[in-house]
Amino acid sequence: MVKLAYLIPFFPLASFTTLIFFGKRLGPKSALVAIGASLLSLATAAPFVWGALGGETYAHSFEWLRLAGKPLLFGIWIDSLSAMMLFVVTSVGSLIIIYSVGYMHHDPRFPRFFAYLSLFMAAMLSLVLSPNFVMFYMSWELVGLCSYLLIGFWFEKDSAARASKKAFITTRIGDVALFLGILLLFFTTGTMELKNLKPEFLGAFAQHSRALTLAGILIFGGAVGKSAQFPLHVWLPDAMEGPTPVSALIHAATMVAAGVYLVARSFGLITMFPDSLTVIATIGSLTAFMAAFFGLTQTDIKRVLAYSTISQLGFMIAALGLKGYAAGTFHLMTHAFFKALLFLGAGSVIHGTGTQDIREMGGLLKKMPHTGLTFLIASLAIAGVPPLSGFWSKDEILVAAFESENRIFYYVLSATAAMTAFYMFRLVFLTFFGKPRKELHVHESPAVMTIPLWLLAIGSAVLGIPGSPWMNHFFQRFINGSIGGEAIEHAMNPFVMNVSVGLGLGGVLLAAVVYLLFPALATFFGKALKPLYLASYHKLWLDELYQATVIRAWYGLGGLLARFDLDVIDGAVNGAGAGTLRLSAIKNWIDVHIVDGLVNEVGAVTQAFSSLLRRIQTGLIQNYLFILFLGILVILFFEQR
Amino acid sequence: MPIPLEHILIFSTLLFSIGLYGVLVRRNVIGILISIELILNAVNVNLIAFSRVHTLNPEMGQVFAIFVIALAALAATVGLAIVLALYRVKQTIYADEVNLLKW
Amino acid sequence: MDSLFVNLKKGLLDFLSSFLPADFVMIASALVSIIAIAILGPFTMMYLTWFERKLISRIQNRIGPNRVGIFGLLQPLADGVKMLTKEDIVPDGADKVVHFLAPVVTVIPALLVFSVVPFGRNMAAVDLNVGFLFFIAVSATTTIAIFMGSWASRNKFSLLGGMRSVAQLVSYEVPMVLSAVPVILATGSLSTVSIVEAQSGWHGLKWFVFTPWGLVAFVIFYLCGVAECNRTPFDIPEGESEIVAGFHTEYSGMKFALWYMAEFMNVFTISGLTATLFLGGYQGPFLPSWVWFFTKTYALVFVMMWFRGTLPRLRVDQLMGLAWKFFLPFTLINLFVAGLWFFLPTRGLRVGVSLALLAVSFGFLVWVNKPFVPEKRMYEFAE
Amino acid sequence: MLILASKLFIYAILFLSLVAALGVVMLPNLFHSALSLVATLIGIAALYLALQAEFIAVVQVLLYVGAVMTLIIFAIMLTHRIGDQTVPQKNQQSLPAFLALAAFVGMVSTLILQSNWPVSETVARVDALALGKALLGVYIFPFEIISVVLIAGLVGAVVIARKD
Repeated sequence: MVKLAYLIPFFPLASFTTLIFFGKRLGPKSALVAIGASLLSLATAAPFVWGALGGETYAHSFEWLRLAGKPLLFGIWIDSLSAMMLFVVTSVGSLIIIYSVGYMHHDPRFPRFFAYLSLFMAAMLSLVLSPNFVMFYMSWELVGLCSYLLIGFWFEKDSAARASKKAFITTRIGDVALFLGILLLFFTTGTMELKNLKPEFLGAFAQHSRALTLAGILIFGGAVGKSAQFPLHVWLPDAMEGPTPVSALIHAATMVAAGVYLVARSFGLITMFPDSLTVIATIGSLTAFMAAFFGLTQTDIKRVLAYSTISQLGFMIAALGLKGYAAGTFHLMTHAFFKALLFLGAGSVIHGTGTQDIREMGGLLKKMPHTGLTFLIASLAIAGVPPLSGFWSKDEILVAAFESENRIFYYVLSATAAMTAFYMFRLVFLTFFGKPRKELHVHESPAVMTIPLWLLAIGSAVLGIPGSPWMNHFFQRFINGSIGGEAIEHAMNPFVMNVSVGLGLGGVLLAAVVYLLFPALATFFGKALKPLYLASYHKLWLDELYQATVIRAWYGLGGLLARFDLDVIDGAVNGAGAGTLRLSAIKNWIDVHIVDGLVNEVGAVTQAFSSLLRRIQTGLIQNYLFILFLGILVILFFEQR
Repeated sequence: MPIPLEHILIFSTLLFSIGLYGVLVRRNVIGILISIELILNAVNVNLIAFSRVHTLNPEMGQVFAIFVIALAALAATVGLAIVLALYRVKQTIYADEVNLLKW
Repeated sequence: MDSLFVNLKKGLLDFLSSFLPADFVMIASALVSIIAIAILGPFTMMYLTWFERKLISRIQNRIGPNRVGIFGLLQPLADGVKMLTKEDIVPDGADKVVHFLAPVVTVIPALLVFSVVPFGRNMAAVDLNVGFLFFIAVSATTTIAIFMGSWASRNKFSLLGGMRSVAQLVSYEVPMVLSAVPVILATGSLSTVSIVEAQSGWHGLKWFVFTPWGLVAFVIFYLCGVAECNRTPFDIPEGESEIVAGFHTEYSGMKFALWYMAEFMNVFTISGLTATLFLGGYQGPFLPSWVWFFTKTYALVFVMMWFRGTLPRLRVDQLMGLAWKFFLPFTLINLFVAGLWFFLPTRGLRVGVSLALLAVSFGFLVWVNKPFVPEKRMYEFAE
Repeated sequence: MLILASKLFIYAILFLSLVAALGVVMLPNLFHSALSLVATLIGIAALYLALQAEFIAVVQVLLYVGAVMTLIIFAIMLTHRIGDQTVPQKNQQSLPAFLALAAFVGMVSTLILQSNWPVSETVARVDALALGKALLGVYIFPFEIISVVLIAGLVGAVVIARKD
């Protein structure tokens, strides 16, 4: 039974190999292969998820290699956390793949797209299933590769090619940190097993607390890269150059959540040595706040969503940093659904209108009722309006922040929640309400796209219920079965709940006032708060800052080296050359009159000899070989005595 | 082992020398390839015979003999492809008629 | 009854050991097996020719040999006499030595492979622990003999036949070995006796052919075996209507008989090996083991002859395509399926997954190998 | 008695293999020398059998005789002039090569006979199972490299031999 779990990532992998070799031949049918594979994965994963709901844990592993006496294992490990991820990845993934059939309909590299999506599914599933850091890191790099391939899927576009490179290189920085963290962990404790990241195991290594704290922070560095946390968040907005289903699947629902998953997995390590907790909570809330701030003014529909994603990921990270294990993972699940839905809705809008600029849209709700309604549901969910899923999970996080030692996290996150509601409804009102601002040939997307939208909408609406008091916090008890360290227990907090509802609705109302009732207010605010507006619009000039510091520094270093080459070395060479020229002019006379006579004589003698010696150079390979052999013979002869 | 190791080693030396003689003397390129097979076989005989040297584990020799056999098959394939290409360029398969490297 | 032959040999050796030293008894023991095989081989060949002629006649609505002995049973003897007294012709330009050696060399592997075939319980002449590989390796040397014969004859048709035959043998060897690998996977041994013993469950009926991968491997292995013996429908190396008689065009008399003998012994041993690998060898209920073995083997031989009476000859490209584009990938998939079979935990799952995978890949391969047939034939110069 | 006979038998095999190997390099007709190589290879396979390495012996026959020799003979048959007795089959350095090799054999043989070999009297029997475990266990890395090299060689052979 346990071994059956190996099939879960196998199906997409098989689909990938089939499509990469026979994709051209299959043509449009290749989508069926990918859909079938992901549905099979879903079906195979279902019993495991069901078993995990019942409190079971599945584990199996086998030895892959043995290097220097240490076995490197492959295997599977399914506890409640990975079961949740399995559920999210297979269900959201399947829906998005189905959706892509409609979205990528006219693309000439249609089969290739599904091949990559399948490869991504395989990598992501094996990441979720991996029982140790070896397999985890391999899958981690593989999802990064898929992200790179898919962002640059339309590599003819210069911006897409550059975005893919940017994403790859930026996440690489985090990956290096992760790799170093894994190695540090391994050399300190000698384990790669994820299940060993528990106080019971790590307690024996208390004397290495500094190394382990550093390992925790380095591992978190991997999450910073992959989950687009400050200061490595800059790749995610640019990653929107990829096709929208990719943004939904990889850059909203699953891959970027892998960083959160990683932090949740190493929760035991982090809480054991709590210095890292502060770092994590700070970076998480900072990212959440900052990205929400950026989201306020963006005009590209996908970029708003991208910043929203970064912000929500910051929420999860902050929750984990505040020991809110259940809160962070719960938000991870609900966010996967509503954010995927938002992206797919945005994709549908882009598909229907042909533009991404929200200033050109407006009043789309009538022409695209399915898209508009589902988008609205998702926006309500993310804004934290009860009883949709986002409310319950965000509320959990706020409670965790409220109960932590430092109240500042609570204030920052609450402000972020309000901003989230505001910018989401800014997006909704600008896109779907009001009057059309430009003549666009709008049409509703086909059923193959709207049906996944509705399924995801149902998911975003109801998936909060298991974590709510109505079901007696079932989800929290379930997920805490996989916990590695000690997390805080939090009760319901009516104060926090009321404040969060108030903030959410307030944000919505404010957006309605500004963008629906008095559109003039928007420009007024833009002028009145010009520095803030510019700061948000230009994303705090962080990209420029990186350009000016890190990238410039590298360029500068390169320039310096080039300058050194040109000036010092070349100068020396040139000076030497000039000097030589002058000298040689003098020597020339000596040469021609005195030396040449001598040389010519020597040359004649050499020619005479070499015309004899060149006969050795026969060009016949067997002669060479024979002489080689004679040499060996001579060596042998002298060695023997 | 029924016969002493030394005899087998001398046998393989002889085999090697005969193969080398073929490589040095044969004019036909395919003949040279055939002789190379003899040399490789001499190596294999040694590998198998050394299996009984005390300090080594017994699989080692056989495993490497398998590797050598695989590489010999490869060498034959690539060698014949080169012969084919050579024939196409120079219209000959005699090694001493090919002296493109000559001074 | 089961160990009739074993006991016969044992009795003989007991008798010998009463007055011979132990060393000689060992040699005698080997000699007994060798002599038994040396008699069985040619005898099999003689009566397989008779069997084939009778069978083909029945298929073609004739009677077949019926003049010499009852049912023509003495016909092979008469043929033998005829072969022996025939003039031995060696072509003028032929390489005389090689021309003579080729038929002799071809019989040696054909006889050698008999040594690892388990004819019954304790009736394998040698239980080599690499028996199966030995069989494959030794029968692979047949190519050299065919080369020798075809080259030495100095005849275009011979050379063509030889080339075709070698291309075919080399191609079909690959899927043949690969299709047998699942069996070895299941047994964990290369010894033919262990392979048979591994199928001893269910009162001797737990044959590998009763599993999905076993069935596929059996069909492929058997068809490759048919091709390895150069028999119809894979008999392009000796296609009468195309290249006279292929590599043995220039042979007559006893040398021709040797070629013929090698071919029929190969038919017998390949069928025997197929039975050993997939049909449980000598395993079976009620009857003595050797009866079971010969029954299965002759049933397979019968199918081969049935092929000959029924199927037309393949074209060269079809032949190669079948081996490389169909059998080879399918055996690889089958190997994978067999691996899954031992990996999956429950019986229902095993059967379901294996059947599904095999069916899907079979359909896929058929689809990929679909011959190109233009929907409408266009004649450029026809008005 | 039997041991003596088996020893004699092995020496006979060695001797015949050497004679056949000489045939490989001496016979003027390339086809004959290829056949002679087949004889040598089978002799060596018999030697492996005597050294208790059945698996290698069988692989030797399967791969060398079955595959490599088939390939080589195939190539020989595609070349003309092989039966032509007027074309010399040896180049001029045959005598010096012979002398040098004789010296080589003399030196190496004395080295072999003078050395002390730490050998055991019994040969460990390595069956196919142990060999497979070793191949996919301790030696997995060389094994993978060989696979890569084989593929590279395959592609290379196709590229070189293709008419372009």
